[in-house]
Amino acid sequence: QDAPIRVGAAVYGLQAEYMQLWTTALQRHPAVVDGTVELTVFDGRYDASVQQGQFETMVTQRFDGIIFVPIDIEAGAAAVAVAAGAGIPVVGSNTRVNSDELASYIGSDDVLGGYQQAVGVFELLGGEGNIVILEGPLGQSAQIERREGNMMALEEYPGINMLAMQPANWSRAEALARMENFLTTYPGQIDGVVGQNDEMALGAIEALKAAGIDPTTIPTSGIDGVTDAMLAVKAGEHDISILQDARAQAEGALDILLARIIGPEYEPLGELWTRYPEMEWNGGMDEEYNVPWTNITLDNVDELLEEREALTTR
Amino acid sequence: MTLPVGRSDVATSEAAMPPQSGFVLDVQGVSKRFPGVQALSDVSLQVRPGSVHALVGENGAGKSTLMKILIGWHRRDRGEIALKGQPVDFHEPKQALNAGISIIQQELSAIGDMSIAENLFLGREPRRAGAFIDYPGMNALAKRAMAELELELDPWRKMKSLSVAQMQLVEIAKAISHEADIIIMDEPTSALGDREIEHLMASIRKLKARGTGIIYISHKLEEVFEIADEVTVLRDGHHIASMPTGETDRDGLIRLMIGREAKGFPKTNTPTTRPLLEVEQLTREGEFRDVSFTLHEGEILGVFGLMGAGKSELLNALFSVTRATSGSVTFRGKRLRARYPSQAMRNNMALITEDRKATGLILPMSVRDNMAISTLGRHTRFGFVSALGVGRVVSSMSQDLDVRMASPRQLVKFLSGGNQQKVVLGRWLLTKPSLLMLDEPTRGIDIGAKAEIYRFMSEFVDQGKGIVLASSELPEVLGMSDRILVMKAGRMAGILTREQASEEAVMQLAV
Amino acid sequence: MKQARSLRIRIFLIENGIIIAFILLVVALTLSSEFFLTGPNIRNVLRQASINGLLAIGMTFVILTAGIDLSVGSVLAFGGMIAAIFASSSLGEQYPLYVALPMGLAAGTVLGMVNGSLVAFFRVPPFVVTLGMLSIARGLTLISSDGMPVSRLSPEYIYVGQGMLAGIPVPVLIFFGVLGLAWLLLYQTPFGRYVYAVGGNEEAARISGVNTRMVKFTVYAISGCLAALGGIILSARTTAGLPQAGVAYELDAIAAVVIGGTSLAGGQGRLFGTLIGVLIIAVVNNGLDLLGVSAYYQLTFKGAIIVAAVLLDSMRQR
Amino acid sequence: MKQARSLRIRIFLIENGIIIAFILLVVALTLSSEFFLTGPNIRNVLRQASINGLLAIGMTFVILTAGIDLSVGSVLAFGGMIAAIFASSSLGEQYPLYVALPMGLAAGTVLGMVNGSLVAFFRVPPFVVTLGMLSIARGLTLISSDGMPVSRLSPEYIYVGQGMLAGIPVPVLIFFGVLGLAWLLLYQTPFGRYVYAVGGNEEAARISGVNTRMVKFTVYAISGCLAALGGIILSARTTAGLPQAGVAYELDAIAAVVIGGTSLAGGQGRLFGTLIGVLIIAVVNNGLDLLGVSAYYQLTFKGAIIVAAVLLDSMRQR
Ligand SMILES: Nc1ncnc2c1ncn2[C@@H]1O[C@H](COP(=O)(O)OP(=O)(O)OP(=O)(O)O)[C@@H](O)[C@H]1O
Ligand SMILES: Nc1ncnc2c1ncn2[C@@H]1O[C@H](COP(=O)(O)OP(=O)(O)OP(=O)(O)O)[C@@H](O)[C@H]1O
Ligand SMILES: [Mg+2]
Ligand SMILES: [Mg+2]
Repeated sequence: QDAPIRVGAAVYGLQAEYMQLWTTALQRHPAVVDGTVELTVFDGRYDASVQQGQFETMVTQRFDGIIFVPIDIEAGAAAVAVAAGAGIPVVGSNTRVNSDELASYIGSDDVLGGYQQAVGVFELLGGEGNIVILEGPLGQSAQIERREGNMMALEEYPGINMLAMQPANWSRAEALARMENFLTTYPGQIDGVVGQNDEMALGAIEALKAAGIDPTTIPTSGIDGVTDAMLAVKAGEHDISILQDARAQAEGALDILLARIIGPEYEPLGELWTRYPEMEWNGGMDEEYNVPWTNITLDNVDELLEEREALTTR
Repeated sequence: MTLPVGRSDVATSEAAMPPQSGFVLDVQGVSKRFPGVQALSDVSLQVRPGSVHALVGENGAGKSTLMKILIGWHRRDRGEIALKGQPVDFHEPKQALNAGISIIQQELSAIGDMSIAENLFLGREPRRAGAFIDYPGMNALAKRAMAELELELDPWRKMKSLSVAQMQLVEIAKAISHEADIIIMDEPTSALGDREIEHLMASIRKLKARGTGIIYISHKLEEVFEIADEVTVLRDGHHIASMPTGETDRDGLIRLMIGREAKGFPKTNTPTTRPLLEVEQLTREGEFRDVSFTLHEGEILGVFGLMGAGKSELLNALFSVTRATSGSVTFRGKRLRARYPSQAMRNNMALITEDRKATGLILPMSVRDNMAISTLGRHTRFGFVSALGVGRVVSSMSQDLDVRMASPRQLVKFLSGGNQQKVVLGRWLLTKPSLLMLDEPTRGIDIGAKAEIYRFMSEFVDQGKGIVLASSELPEVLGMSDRILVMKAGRMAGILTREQASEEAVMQLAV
Repeated sequence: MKQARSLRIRIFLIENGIIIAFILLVVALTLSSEFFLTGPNIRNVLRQASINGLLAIGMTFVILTAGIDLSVGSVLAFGGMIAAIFASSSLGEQYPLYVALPMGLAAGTVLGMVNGSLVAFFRVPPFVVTLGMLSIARGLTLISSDGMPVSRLSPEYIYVGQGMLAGIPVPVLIFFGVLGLAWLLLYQTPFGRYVYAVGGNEEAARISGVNTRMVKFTVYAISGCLAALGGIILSARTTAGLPQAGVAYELDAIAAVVIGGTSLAGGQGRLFGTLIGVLIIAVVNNGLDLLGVSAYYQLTFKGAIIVAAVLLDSMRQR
Repeated sequence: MKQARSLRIRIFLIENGIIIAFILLVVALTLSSEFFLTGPNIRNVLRQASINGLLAIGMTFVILTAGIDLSVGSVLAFGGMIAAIFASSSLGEQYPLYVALPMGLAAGTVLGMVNGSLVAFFRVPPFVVTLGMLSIARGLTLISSDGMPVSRLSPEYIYVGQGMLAGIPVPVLIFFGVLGLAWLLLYQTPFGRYVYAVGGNEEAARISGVNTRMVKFTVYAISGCLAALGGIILSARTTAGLPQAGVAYELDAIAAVVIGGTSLAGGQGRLFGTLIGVLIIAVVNNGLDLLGVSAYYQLTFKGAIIVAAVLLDSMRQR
């Protein structure tokens, strides 16, 4: 029996649901389960320089390959350079890195996601109305790109007026307080809410309820497709949650990485390649793989919830 | 409403169990070592109920250490302690309190942001409904406890608003109000004026009549002879002698304490007529008003007043610790416009403050750093401190002042009270001031060292420099001053020349 | 008599100069936003203040003893998570409120007691102990929830965060109830005096027979318990136990205490000041949103306003 | 003579008991991971320690005066951002290192001086001042960068963070250089004694002729300057000025100082202890990663190890 392939996964932070799902999916990848791959997950604690340090550690330990979910698109490049310099292949997942030394990247386009979520709300409003936007931590790549998408949509819909845009740092509690304040400042004027992630959209929904506003009457959108968001969609309170397929991004990343390590004979084991027929495997040699966004709606929510249940039960 | 006492009923049943030895406290062969110092070696002490046992000795002799062992603050290395015939071994002050030992500590230990009453009854607050403090009751009790010492203060006043003397009195009242079998008084009078001392003596007599045993530590031997029945002498941690006070006298005690004779007030100076410091109509709102005097080169000006007369406040304003609201100060013919102590220092003035712990020492620093802090600038080369230079001057100053310490690197907080005072004095002497202002400079200083300080003061003014000496010890002021400025309630009551000054004349102005 | 009262008010204002800063702030916001001084907004501000308020009350006890509790944010998350686990169906069934609440409070109190023991009995500096606990409690929260929000809480549980009683939000009622109890404890019982005494002069307190270690132990337990209570309210308000709840809350809690004039050196300060500190922070956060100040400038203004408020206070005191 | 030396070593160990905890930690990690005590890993640990090290040196000065500087993380971000702006082509051209570095350092120093003035001359409590600055400096960072990372830095700038000199990473050299200078300043100049004196007893220091306000002002300026230096290194290391750099770094910096035995009450502590504190934190982070401890347990262990290390220290001292 060969020695296992040692893979490190450096993720930006493990304290929120999305990366937790991503990590679980990775740990359940068949190659990990059957012992072909020995996986170590590094928690970047939301800090670019911590991630950089972890790359140095992985290089010291001579890992065979690295999956990288950077906190910052620019700062990630330095970390990739460290690994590339040691001849270790790095595959990006979920968040982009501005580096030409990256072996490949699999993820969903955040600009597109931001655009899609905004358009969803605008359409529900019939292209007319006032909205507020809740942002992620200012300066983080996901916030920058989703904002870019939000803005593209705003330009296309001249009838939509943005009343306020404030950060709530991906947090349900912060979004709740922000939204309460917005509702006071713009009494009866807010027609829709764009939350750059689901947690914040959920906070806004609680604020609507607390103010005595029926959340089913106010279109909201979020990104990620966390479990509570699916439940809210099912309850009709949350209108659009865009599923960022954590499982696909994680499994796909490992498949691509293994193709680089083992060679073109490697057959991908991830379920995504059948789920998204539009994504072509191409021997794992593409520079970029785009996992499509899936809008969670009343139609598919039950099915998706079941899958989620399967992923979260230990 | 009864005065709550901080001990269990079991411990108070002394009638049921009379002490066989006749001693309420019996200490045998106690030793204690600190890193680098043998503070106590084989010390014994017996106290009879209803008597005052004085404990005397030089600074650093081990008096306070012995007391801290009695109350369970320090653990002894060896020796036996029996309280009312029962061997005891406290490791928490609370146990000692419960067993009937209370203490007035040498260093003030007030809790500044709490009221007088709260300080007095800390740890034994009268309660109502079982859980809540009975404030009216507590305040009434506090008034009563203070009345024992003729102290009239609002019980809800914050402790930090009191003067040092008042705090000291509150602490005394607190120790007394515990109704303990043994009350330890570690230099209770060092911050008090004569009148307050009289009240204290009266209280002690009352306590004696009640059968309380008192351990009385003081460097003022007059007090020892006035109040004590027996006296024990410690030197360098050793037990030297114990005897009834009637069997010895002042000189005898001093010989036992320091092993030689002590001198009186060695006054040698003759003031010139060249003015050094001219103060005109100096006023600081709410503290003192219209103070004017001239200090000449070679002169010692005493400042006397009862507690709260404003002596300290005047000195603080002269040194720019606080700012006077009006009036002028001329130093060596130049109008002084200092706004900070550092500027006053640069003008060759020096101030030794009254409360060495609060405003004198930097407790977490070493003896060396404490002494050198004001003169570091003089020992630098290319901006770096010359450790050698500093070490040399500090060593020689410590020798001059006979500071007892393990080494100059010892933290100053571990020195005995009197030695700490010498460190502050040393710091200012190193600045080579031409005007030295002293606020209660011999507080807590032993007889030998006191004489040294007096001798030093005389030598200092002999060189044409000047001293302002604020003190509430009348003999000291009378003995050392060329003239005496008497203050009363923040105003000048008059200036007496050495010839005019007598105890009666001064007190007449002060009261 | 009348003079005495006006003097008393003056002394009160000098001792609590920060209240003037608070009043100025309220006046300025009232003039610049028509919404600020309205019933619903006041309700919002108080509701938003209540969680930080609970933390700050506990923190006041701790800081008065010259300690500090950096772990409140994480302990809040842990207490809220444990309660949420019991109030959700994670354990198979939704336990009733009288089980979920005590479990959450107990979880926080136990962590507080661990802090307290290390500080009081093992004499580890409070900063280190509670910084360690900040990390430990967060880890425990993540472990107990597997890093996922715990939702689907029972309606009675959610009522604790979202309900109203007589027109007043339940969290606000809880906050003021706890404030009242804390006031009694701090100012009317011997224990309260010991808290001040330990912070003011620990040696003197010990020599006076105060069980200083027990006092220190207890204040951390109180802080842990109140943090958990805050966590319960937060999870009920957001309808889920959130693994990353309460991150950096310790800073706001300590800030409220210090803005309120309590000294980090211990022994000095007032619960009333803490209340004002809590309100100032809440009002600034709310007001900047009401005025529609843009995100980058909000951060800058928020810092500047808080410093200015305390500056005003310290200028007055001279 | 020989006895004297062994006594000295014993006193040294008692005074710096934490070093024993550090050694135990290193031994344990060496035994459990073959990679730990290797050249490259030691280099990594030191490189990772250098930024927190710079913050902790400045923090040591501040804490010795009984102050605190919560703003270091944000000031780090601001200083790093300003330097990055000059070193990138944001302003039209890439300025050389001798412009970019001083600009960044000046930016941090100025913010430190603002802290210092408010603390020293206006007597606002340090906690409030620097908490305000934490918010203000973050706002300024976002404003100056428009909330976007600033990348494409000049190669010479990047060298400051990534370069090696004689086999030693440049950040490590900078850290030890600054440590040496700080040691000189603290132990060999009058200013250093004044820092201790101000923290030990400010009023006594003032009466002894120390310009206490200038001392306080200066320590915050030093802290701001070193935070900016840390920010420059961080931006060079990550090849971008990041708006979110340095969040919560103040906790690690203060932790290093306190773990090293410096008292938050001021006047007591040692730079050497801070070095050990910095190394302990870095080694724990690195070691848990090397051992592949999973994230949630890392948090728990990290907290526990740090408390245990200091506990060991305080047990020894009794
Ligand atoms: N905690 C301590 N650590 C180390 N040394 C100590 C400590 N406490 C006291 N000492 C030393 O023990 C000796 C005795 O000190 P102590 O305070 O008992 O003297 P004292 O007789 O009360 O003097 P004074 O009259 O000046 O108050 C001194 O040398 C002192 O430096
Ligand atoms: N911190 C303080 N706050 C308010 N009042 C004070 C304070 N300190 C002293 N006082 C008051 O100022 C007056 C003078 O104080 P103090 O007793 O120090 O004078 P003094 O003449 O130096 O007396 P002594 O030096 O003998 O104690 C008194 O009325 C005292 O109560
Ligand atoms: Mg003594
Ligand atoms: Mg006086």
